[in-house]
Amino acid sequence: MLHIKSVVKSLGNFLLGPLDLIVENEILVILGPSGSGKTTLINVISGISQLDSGEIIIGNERVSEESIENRGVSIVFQEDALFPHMTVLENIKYANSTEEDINKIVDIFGIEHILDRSVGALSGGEKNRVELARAIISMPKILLLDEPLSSLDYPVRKKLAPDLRKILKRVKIPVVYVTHDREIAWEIGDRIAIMSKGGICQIGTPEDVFKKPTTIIAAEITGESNILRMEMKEKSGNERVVGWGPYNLEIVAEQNGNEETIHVSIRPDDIILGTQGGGINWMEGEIIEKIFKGHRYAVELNIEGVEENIRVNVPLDHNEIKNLKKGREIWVHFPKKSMQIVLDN
Amino acid sequence: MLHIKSVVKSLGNFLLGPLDLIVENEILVILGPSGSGKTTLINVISGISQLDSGEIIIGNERVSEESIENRGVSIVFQEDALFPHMTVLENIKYANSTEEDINKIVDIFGIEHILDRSVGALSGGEKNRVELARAIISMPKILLLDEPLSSLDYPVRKKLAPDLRKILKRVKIPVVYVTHDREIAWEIGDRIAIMSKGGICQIGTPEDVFKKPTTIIAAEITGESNILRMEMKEKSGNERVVGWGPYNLEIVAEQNGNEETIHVSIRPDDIILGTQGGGINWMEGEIIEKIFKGHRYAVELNIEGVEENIRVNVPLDHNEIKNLKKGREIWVHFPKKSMQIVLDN
Amino acid sequence: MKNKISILQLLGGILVIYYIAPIFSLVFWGGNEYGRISSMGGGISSAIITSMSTSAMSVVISCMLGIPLAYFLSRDRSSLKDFVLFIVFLPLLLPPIVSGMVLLTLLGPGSIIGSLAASSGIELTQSMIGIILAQVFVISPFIVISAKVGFDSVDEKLEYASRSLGKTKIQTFWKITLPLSMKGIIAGAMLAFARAMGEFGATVMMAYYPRTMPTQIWVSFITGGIGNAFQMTMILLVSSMIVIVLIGRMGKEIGGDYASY
Amino acid sequence: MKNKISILQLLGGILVIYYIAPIFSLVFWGGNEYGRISSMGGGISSAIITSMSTSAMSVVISCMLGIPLAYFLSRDRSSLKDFVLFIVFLPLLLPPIVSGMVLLTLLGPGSIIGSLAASSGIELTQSMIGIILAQVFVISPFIVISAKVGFDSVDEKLEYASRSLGKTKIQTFWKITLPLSMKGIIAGAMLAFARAMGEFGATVMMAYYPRTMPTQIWVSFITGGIGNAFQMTMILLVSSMIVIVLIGRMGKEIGGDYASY
Repeated sequence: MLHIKSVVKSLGNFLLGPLDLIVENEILVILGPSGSGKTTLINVISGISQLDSGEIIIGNERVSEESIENRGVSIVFQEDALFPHMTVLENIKYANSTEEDINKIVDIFGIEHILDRSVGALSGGEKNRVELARAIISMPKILLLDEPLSSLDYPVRKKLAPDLRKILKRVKIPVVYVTHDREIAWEIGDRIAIMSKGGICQIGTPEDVFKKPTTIIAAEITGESNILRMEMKEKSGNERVVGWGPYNLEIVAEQNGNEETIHVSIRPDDIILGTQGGGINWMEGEIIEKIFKGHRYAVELNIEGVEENIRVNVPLDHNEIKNLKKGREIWVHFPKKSMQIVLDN
Repeated sequence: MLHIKSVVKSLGNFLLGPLDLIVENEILVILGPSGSGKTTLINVISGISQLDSGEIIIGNERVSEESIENRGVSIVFQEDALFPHMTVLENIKYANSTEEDINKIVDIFGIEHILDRSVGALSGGEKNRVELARAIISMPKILLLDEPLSSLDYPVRKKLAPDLRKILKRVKIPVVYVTHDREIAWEIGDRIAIMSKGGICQIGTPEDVFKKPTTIIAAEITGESNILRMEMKEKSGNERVVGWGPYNLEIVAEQNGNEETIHVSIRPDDIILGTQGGGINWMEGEIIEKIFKGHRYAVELNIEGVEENIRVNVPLDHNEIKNLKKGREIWVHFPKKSMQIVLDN
Repeated sequence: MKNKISILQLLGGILVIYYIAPIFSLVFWGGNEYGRISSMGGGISSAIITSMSTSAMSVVISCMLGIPLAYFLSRDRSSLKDFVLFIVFLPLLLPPIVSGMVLLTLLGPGSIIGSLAASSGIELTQSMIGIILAQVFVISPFIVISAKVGFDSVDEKLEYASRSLGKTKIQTFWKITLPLSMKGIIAGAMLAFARAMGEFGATVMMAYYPRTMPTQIWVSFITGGIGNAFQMTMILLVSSMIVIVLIGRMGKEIGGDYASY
Repeated sequence: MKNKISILQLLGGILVIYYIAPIFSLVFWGGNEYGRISSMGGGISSAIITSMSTSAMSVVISCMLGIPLAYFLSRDRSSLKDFVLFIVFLPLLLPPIVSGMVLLTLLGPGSIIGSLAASSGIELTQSMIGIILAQVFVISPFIVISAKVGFDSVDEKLEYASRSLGKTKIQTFWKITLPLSMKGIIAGAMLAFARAMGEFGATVMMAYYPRTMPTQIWVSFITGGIGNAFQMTMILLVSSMIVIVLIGRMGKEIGGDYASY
């Protein structure tokens, strides 16, 4: 178990924390844009950087003052950190390990055939496996992964991610996995923590953070999203009426957005277009543009009097797909449950 | 107009061509994996590399023997190639250009406010605009773009792509745009040429190459795809019956796959799951895994007796989504028009 | 563990002290044994003038010949390049006294070139020309190498971009490549100037007269000991240190450190 | 345009020829004027022994003192580092003759340290020790700098990885950092050895006796001209060239070129 208590670390202009976090026997993905402090967090947990204040507890020990080698953490870095003057086997044996452990790990990772190779002769994916094997065989109490797949090409990365999750679940070590790539986050994480500007603004299962982002940054980093500025018009319980000028939208408020102007997030996939509409959360808009995007068309809509255009994803097999042309007026539906009030930070 | 005739260029083990290609007044995107020869193609068109054989015609002139400065091409490179010892304005003025042209270009690109800045003080997106402005103001007969957005962060890249297309359409110069990123390809290209192993294996509109990839590589680079090995069972006209053992699938053959064993590509988005099925192209399968992927669930299916698992994307709002659990038997439909015979190369 | 690190620090510290102590010691010596310092009057200023003028000339000649060579070494991709690079390193690693000897066999009074020059009234040894010939041999590799490093640091993409904007190779060299390598070249030239000012072995063999500052120090020393050579040494020491500081600043400005030289 | 490039090639070519011609000329001189070459018998072998043994000793001492300093310079992030780096460059850029002078004021017969040593029976000048003291001052910066470059090239991530696998700082240094920097350090040591063999200015001031190879060449030359110094020069030239070739190979193997030194 990893317990981070009120941790603060300043680096020039950047401030990490105050941060509290508990990682049980699970894979926690820290998802955040570059510059949000993900690597700094890894560094303070591992002891590469010293804390300004707060406490880090690994297992049952306070390790905040310990040096790297005494913390019981293993790190897998973003770029390859295999020892280039050793073979694969020598790298794995570097941490004092028994013959038995080595055989077991070699088996889990399927790297028997490359044990005698020099590190330089490995492919990107192989390097990754060996590095992970080396990190795991040292029996750390916690495993820190700093975007270990990011140096791989996109297709390779996509292929490796599910395997990586299987292995990580199999070794049963608490894992902190840092990335800016949401596709990887969905694939790997038991829970996902959204990091932004040195703090964690949301934490939950992949489904939760995708469906109910609580901040603008969480909405943006978990997927394309329309972030729409609206007026707050009515409140009752957790029901809200929001909207622009004459247009009203009913939504469910999961959190307080008490100001008069709020931001509402809705995914382009969740907005529905129809040739006929009307009723709650339906309004008319004009198609500004339709762009082919591979698995779908991206349609940009303008609703009269609304400043921001609205992006809608339309599946390729939509009935009306041929008629969705620039300039056409069409009905737009914003499903109540797909909208979230998101906070500035 | 750019006309590439039987161009051949060898580089060590790599062979580009023989290649024929005509680029009219359009944006042609060359989409290919790294190592497919995209940059080599840019280099031979621009004169950075010399041809082994063949001809390059730009406008009406054969330029194969000309040096870079006499070909009438402008290149925008993958990484920033602005002159660091000059301001933005000096960079733009570097090509002999009139006051009038400069004002026009500055206006199109919206870079008036940064003209006096030094290059080092620009953001990635600004650098990109300035470089493009500099390339366009020299009035090239053809504009070569070598993954100009690839150095930008993913969100910035996504935002810039539509603007880039608008500008490129506005200046009306034939454009060759090289990338490995299909998202960018859909967004930018009038036509897309799929490049693989030094050759162009398919060329067509974005919709065409996405919906009807002709080779395995084209199927993979244009999107996730199930590439399934099947037996050829019956032919009549362009109708085919293919399948595995007892299972039959009817498909339409757009091209010859005359061998006994063929590859069929189908997108995970196009496969349909149902609680009841039967009839043509329906069969039963077992759910092996369901993974949350943000906008959708990825379901992996096994059909008894079929070696490869089949990946299906299921939208988040699918009726049965809660019941799609590991181990469940479910009906699977392969729509006739969504399947393509793809060739080895 | 703490203890072991301290031993390492001690070893490193000894070396640092060994580098500075002698320099302080010279200054201290001058203060202490003021009476033993003898002035050499005219000898000093003529040695300074000889050293300054020959060194400046050598740097100019080395730049004229060395910069084109550096550009070739930076841009050529043939195997010839490796061979030429090897040759450039010869004078750099040759003992100065050997450099002097080999130059003498080529240009000395007994040699074909030496006698031909002498018959046209040009003295290749025991003359300013002799000093310059020795200095160019010894210092020009520094200029070649720092200019090469400078040219190497200019991304070829920038040159291609310039040419795709319609400029010729030559225009591109003057407007892009050279300006972007300039700081490296200047730093190299300053380093070379300092070396030329201090060069002793090769120079003294080619030209015992006219006396450069190092030769003057040597002669003063063997004829009258430390006191006799003190003034000249102080002047050369101070001027060397000024150049070191300047190069250091330069190095910081161009983002490198001394280790690039 | 073609023409302009040819002029540049010509200028560069002149320099390349100026680097090799003297070396061929020495060999040619030897073949031609065989009669004027005089053998110095015992003088040669004793100079070789003196040079080899002092140079080897200087390299060993420089490594012992210089490698810890280099590690400090590579890993330290304080402002002290810049200052120490400046000091390391002092002896590197000081004219050799000035180095000799400043060392004499610190260690010479009249100095405090020199007299103290002499009273314990140790001669710091005119002795092997004197030669080594001069050589260490001149060559150790090369070792410090190449070791620093070597240490710099070792990604700190590798050290963190090693420590996260449970190894201490010291274990990490011996198992990761040092092995990965070894080639750079060896190349630096070879370079330093070559410099020590050829060092003249500082050595000759600290110790006219026992004679090193460069001193022997100098003495032979002033007493008997080129012919008298020919044999020793050839030996020193050949051994220098061997070292250059070895460093060149080394450089290729470690992926750099000469310009890193």
